[in-house]
Amino acid sequence: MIATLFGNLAIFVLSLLVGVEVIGKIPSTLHTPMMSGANAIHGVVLAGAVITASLANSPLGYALTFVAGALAAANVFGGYVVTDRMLQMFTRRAPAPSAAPTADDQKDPS
Amino acid sequence: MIATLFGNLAIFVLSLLVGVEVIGKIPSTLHTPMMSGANAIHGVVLAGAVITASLANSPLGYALTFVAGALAAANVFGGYVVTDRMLQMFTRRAPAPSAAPTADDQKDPS
Amino acid sequence: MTLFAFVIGVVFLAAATLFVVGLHLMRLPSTARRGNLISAGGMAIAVIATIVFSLVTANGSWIGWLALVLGAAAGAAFGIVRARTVKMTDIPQLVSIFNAVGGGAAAAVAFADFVLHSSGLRLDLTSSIPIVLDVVIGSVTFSGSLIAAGKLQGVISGSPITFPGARIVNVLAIVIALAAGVFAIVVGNNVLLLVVVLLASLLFGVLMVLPIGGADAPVIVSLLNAFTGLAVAMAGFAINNQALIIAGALVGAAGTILTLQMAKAMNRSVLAIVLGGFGTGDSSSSAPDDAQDLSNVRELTADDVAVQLAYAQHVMIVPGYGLAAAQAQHEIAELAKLLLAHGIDVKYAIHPVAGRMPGHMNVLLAEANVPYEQMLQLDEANVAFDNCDVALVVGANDVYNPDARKPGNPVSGMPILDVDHAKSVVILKRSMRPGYAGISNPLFTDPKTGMFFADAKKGIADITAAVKEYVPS
Amino acid sequence: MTLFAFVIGVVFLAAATLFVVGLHLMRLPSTARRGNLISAGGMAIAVIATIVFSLVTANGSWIGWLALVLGAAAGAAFGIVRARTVKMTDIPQLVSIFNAVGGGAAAAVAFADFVLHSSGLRLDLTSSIPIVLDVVIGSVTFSGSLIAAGKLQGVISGSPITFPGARIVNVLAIVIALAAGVFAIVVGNNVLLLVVVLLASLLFGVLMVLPIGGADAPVIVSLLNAFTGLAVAMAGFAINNQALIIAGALVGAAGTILTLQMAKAMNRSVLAIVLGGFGTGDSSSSAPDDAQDLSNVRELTADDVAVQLAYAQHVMIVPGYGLAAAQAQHEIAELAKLLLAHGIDVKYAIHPVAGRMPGHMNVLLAEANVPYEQMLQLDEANVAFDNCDVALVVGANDVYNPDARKPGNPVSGMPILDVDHAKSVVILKRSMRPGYAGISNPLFTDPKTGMFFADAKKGIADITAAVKEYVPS
Ligand SMILES: NC(=O)c1ccc[n+]([C@@H]2O[C@H](COP(=O)([O-])OP(=O)(O)OC[C@H]3O[C@@H](n4cnc5c(N)ncnc54)[C@H](OP(=O)(O)O)[C@@H]3O)[C@@H](O)[C@H]2O)c1
Ligand SMILES: NC(=O)c1ccc[n+]([C@@H]2O[C@H](COP(=O)([O-])OP(=O)(O)OC[C@H]3O[C@@H](n4cnc5c(N)ncnc54)[C@H](OP(=O)(O)O)[C@@H]3O)[C@@H](O)[C@H]2O)c1
Repeated sequence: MIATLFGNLAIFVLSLLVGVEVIGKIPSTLHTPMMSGANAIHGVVLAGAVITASLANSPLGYALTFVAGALAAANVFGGYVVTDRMLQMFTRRAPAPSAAPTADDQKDPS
Repeated sequence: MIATLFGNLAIFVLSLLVGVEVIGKIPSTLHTPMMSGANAIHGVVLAGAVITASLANSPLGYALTFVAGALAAANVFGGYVVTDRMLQMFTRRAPAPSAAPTADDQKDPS
Repeated sequence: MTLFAFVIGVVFLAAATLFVVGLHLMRLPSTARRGNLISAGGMAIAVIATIVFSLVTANGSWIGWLALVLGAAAGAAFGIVRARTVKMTDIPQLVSIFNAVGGGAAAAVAFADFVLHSSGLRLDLTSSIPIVLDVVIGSVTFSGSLIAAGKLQGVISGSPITFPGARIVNVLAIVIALAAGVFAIVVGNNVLLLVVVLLASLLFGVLMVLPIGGADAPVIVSLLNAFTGLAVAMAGFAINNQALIIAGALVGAAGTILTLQMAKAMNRSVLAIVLGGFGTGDSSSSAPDDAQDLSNVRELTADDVAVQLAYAQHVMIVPGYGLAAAQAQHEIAELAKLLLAHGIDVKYAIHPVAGRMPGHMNVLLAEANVPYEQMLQLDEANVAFDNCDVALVVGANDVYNPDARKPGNPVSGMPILDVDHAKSVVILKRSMRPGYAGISNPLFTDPKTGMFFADAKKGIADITAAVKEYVPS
Repeated sequence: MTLFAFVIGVVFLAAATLFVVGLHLMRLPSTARRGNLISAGGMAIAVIATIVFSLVTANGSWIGWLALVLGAAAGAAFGIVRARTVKMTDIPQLVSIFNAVGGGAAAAVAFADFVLHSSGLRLDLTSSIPIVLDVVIGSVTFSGSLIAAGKLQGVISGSPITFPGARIVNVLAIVIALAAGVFAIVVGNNVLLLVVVLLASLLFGVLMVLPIGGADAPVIVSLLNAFTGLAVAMAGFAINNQALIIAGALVGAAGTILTLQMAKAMNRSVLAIVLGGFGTGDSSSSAPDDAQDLSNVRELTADDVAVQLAYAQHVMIVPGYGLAAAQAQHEIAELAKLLLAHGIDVKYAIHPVAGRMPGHMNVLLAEANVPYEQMLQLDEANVAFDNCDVALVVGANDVYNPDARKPGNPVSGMPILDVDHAKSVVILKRSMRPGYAGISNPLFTDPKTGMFFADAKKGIADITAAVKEYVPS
């Protein structure tokens, strides 16, 4: 019991340290997608909902499983999709159907 | 046994991740002291020598304890002292006993 | 621990590594998208490993699995549809909603674990403490994020909402939540106590966010994001799942750092925001249309602006909160394209806190297909203003207020765009009303400035139409 | 796990946090020293916690403790004295020696743990595998680092040492080490097998580093530094001590990243270095004093140089490997001070790989009390050269070779100092011999260049003496 707790605690503390260090100096340009991307990661609580499902044995348990599953799935799927949508806009190079003269856009690729 | 191994493995992997992330883009100015500073940290093997000492029960064990203690202590004490000596040079502001006209040094503090 | 559990644990470590690599890559625009995909890969691995583990080790009933599949399908559908269809101007509130559901899910997982053990012996402290912490944090973040989303959406008033005794109710709610929590831990198997914790925490979340001004909501959303991470980590402790602990702690710490960086870019203190301090009023409501002196102002028509633009060489567009509010990003991009097509050099000067949240203006313009290279950040833009013929400011006020260079006013010390270095300035907004900081901008009455009073969307469309007259294509 | 062990574990986590904070702070010159002290604090905590734990849980004999105290006292005395007295030019080899002893200690700890269990049952795989890995890595890093230190010190020839069949012996050594290691793991309690592992690994370490050129030694030292971290982490697995695992892994990973950054700053590939590839020859030995054409060269005396300096406004000093080799950092600092005292602006242009290892030149000049602000890094320096009257190059060759801008030679593409942008150039070295890259520098024969042939230490002293004539104080 206590050995497991220590292992989990060590994992927790070290993950906190990783979290602090992995965020470098982010340009404010990326603050919004970065926040959304971090948001998606805590959707991992979906794995928690899986455990809940495998243990549930009462109506209340089933109800909570449903709720946890729905909320967590919304977090994880919505989070990754919307982040990707935002970031894709940052990288794409005017592929839009607009009738704009792209030649002019290209002339300043600095 | 295996729970302990998992805990240790998780600690190992996460510490590797912290190690990778904690090194930002170091200016080459600091490469030498940084290397020396990292060097000092692995002197923590001194704690290993302590364990060795507490368990040793044979002449060979005592000899290894002595060797481990000597080598580890040289690493940890020497490493921190020499790193500090280097870094102190980077921060000090010409406090040396030299007869140099410090007024001229100060005039360009950009 | 079985060998099987060990293997699953190693898979979790692999997933964790992917999360870290993903976050690392998200630091740069060029690698950010790949980073997000790698992070999603880690997520898939973690969830699948947990499913395999649960199928092998627990013999749960099929009803549980059915409930999960139905719930997950519904949630996934909702999430994907909203993510795909959301307007880019509404991103902040959607992120807040996804954050709310994450916190809610974490609370539900912990609650279910508690219920499971409620009939038997009292729970071990190593389970009950994280469960209670998870329910508290998860519930606060659930209700708080929903309120923040409502404020950002405009469903709930953006101005601080307070009522007499609000502070007392607030303190009471958190005290009740904590007291019931301690009891729940001591007793160890009383579900009713946990329900009290849940309700009091939900109430606290609502009361915590209500008094915060709409403009500060982005920082609160980011902070609650970090909280959700911690709630998920607590859920991981409760059910002994390392994937949850690692990912939760990662987001908790990374989110905290991001919140601090964001607050710094906005020149705000996180503590002051949470305590509902200075300047929480939203611009539009706080300064009514009082008798503004228009005598010193040079008013322009769409036609006047079009002439200036058509004969300029270097144009700089300065988008502000008003552009986002009017959702005029497509109109401005079209105007820029028109000018570019006629050989006029057009760039955007983007202040870090222009828009509804930090970095949001870049997302909006990116949506309107503005190439990343045309968006100049503060420092680059300020170099370019010296060489700029016309600066076209749209719905902005504070981010270029020259008074920021003087001490003693609400924007003092805030880095600003040097719009006043441009040869001539056109400011498009609806009135002389001040912006978020509530102070007027001396540039409005500067001789080289012309004011064009209009709604951003309508005004830009008019300018575009007029420009077309001068530069027939 | 007892509650006591749990508490000790938590203390280890605190120590780990201090290590991380320390390393983090070491990224910037202004906070680096504090970072090192914080890291030392973490070290003290980790070691003291381990002592307390051992005293409480293990009833070891007093002989063991005595051996430890004697050993530690001797080691600490050696380390402190060497650290305090080492000349700054000799830092690289001292770091290498401290690295060697760290690796040796890790191997000794693992070895002792193996011996302890040798009389009884065979060791569990979770202990025997890390023990063998530790002995292999620790021994390689021990002998390898000592050889590297010898090369840096000049005790062992800096040029690559090879002999017929060296590669075969090398492969043989590592095969024997690994084979004996696998046997040792399988058998689980045979000390003799571990001795074979130890000896073969020591031999491999020697043979691995011998063929590496002296100039590449810094990268190898950094790489072996990372290896030692891994060896220490393995020792942690063997004796189940989390402080060792965390700190070891931290240094292993951080050291690897640092090695890659260092190699990149030197324009080298780590793999090429380890495999003993191109350009391992040390400058001084590889290019004998062959018939150099001196006809195009304008030779200067100390007096000529002094006149130029005394009547200049902006002087830039470009120190290179030769300055470090001659240990002339104090002389150059004195000359600079003399000039500064007479109102002449003097700066140092420091190339990332000037000196004996990256960043070493900065340490050397810092030792000679040169203020940090006077040391310009590559980019700053290149701006300043445009405005520079006299560039005084001391013992450098490659770091400003204009041929680097052309393709097809060993320095192609290396970023260089734009010494050729200065109004006039003085180069102080002993001869026309090329430097590390083995190619001549066209600037030697440029009309605006004057060569002053002398040993750096002596030559600078002569210049200083001559300058004093012109600017009497
Ligand atoms: N971005 C963030 O993350 C963030 C968060 C919190 C606080 N803030 C603060 O918000 C401010 C942002 O500065 P800013 O210059 O972008 O905005 P601002 O100073 O708040 O000014 C926005 C202006 O837009 C105009 N506007 C509103 N709706 C419009 C419409 N439909 N059409 C045309 N104009 C419209 C308003 O003037 P009219 O009413 O006259 O039209 C208003 O003065 C800063 O003080 C910043 O510190 C930013
Ligand atoms: N710093 C590092 O980490 C590192 C590591 C590996 C390789 N490298 C390589 O080393 C080179 C460094 O460039 P560099 O320009 O600093 O040095 P360099 O090109 O190697 O030239 C050094 C010069 O110093 C002169 N010298 C030697 N001893 C001297 C003394 N006592 N007095 C006066 N002059 C003396 C030598 O010329 P004389 O014999 O004519 O006096 C030699 O040409 C680069 O190619 C770099 O890639 C650097």
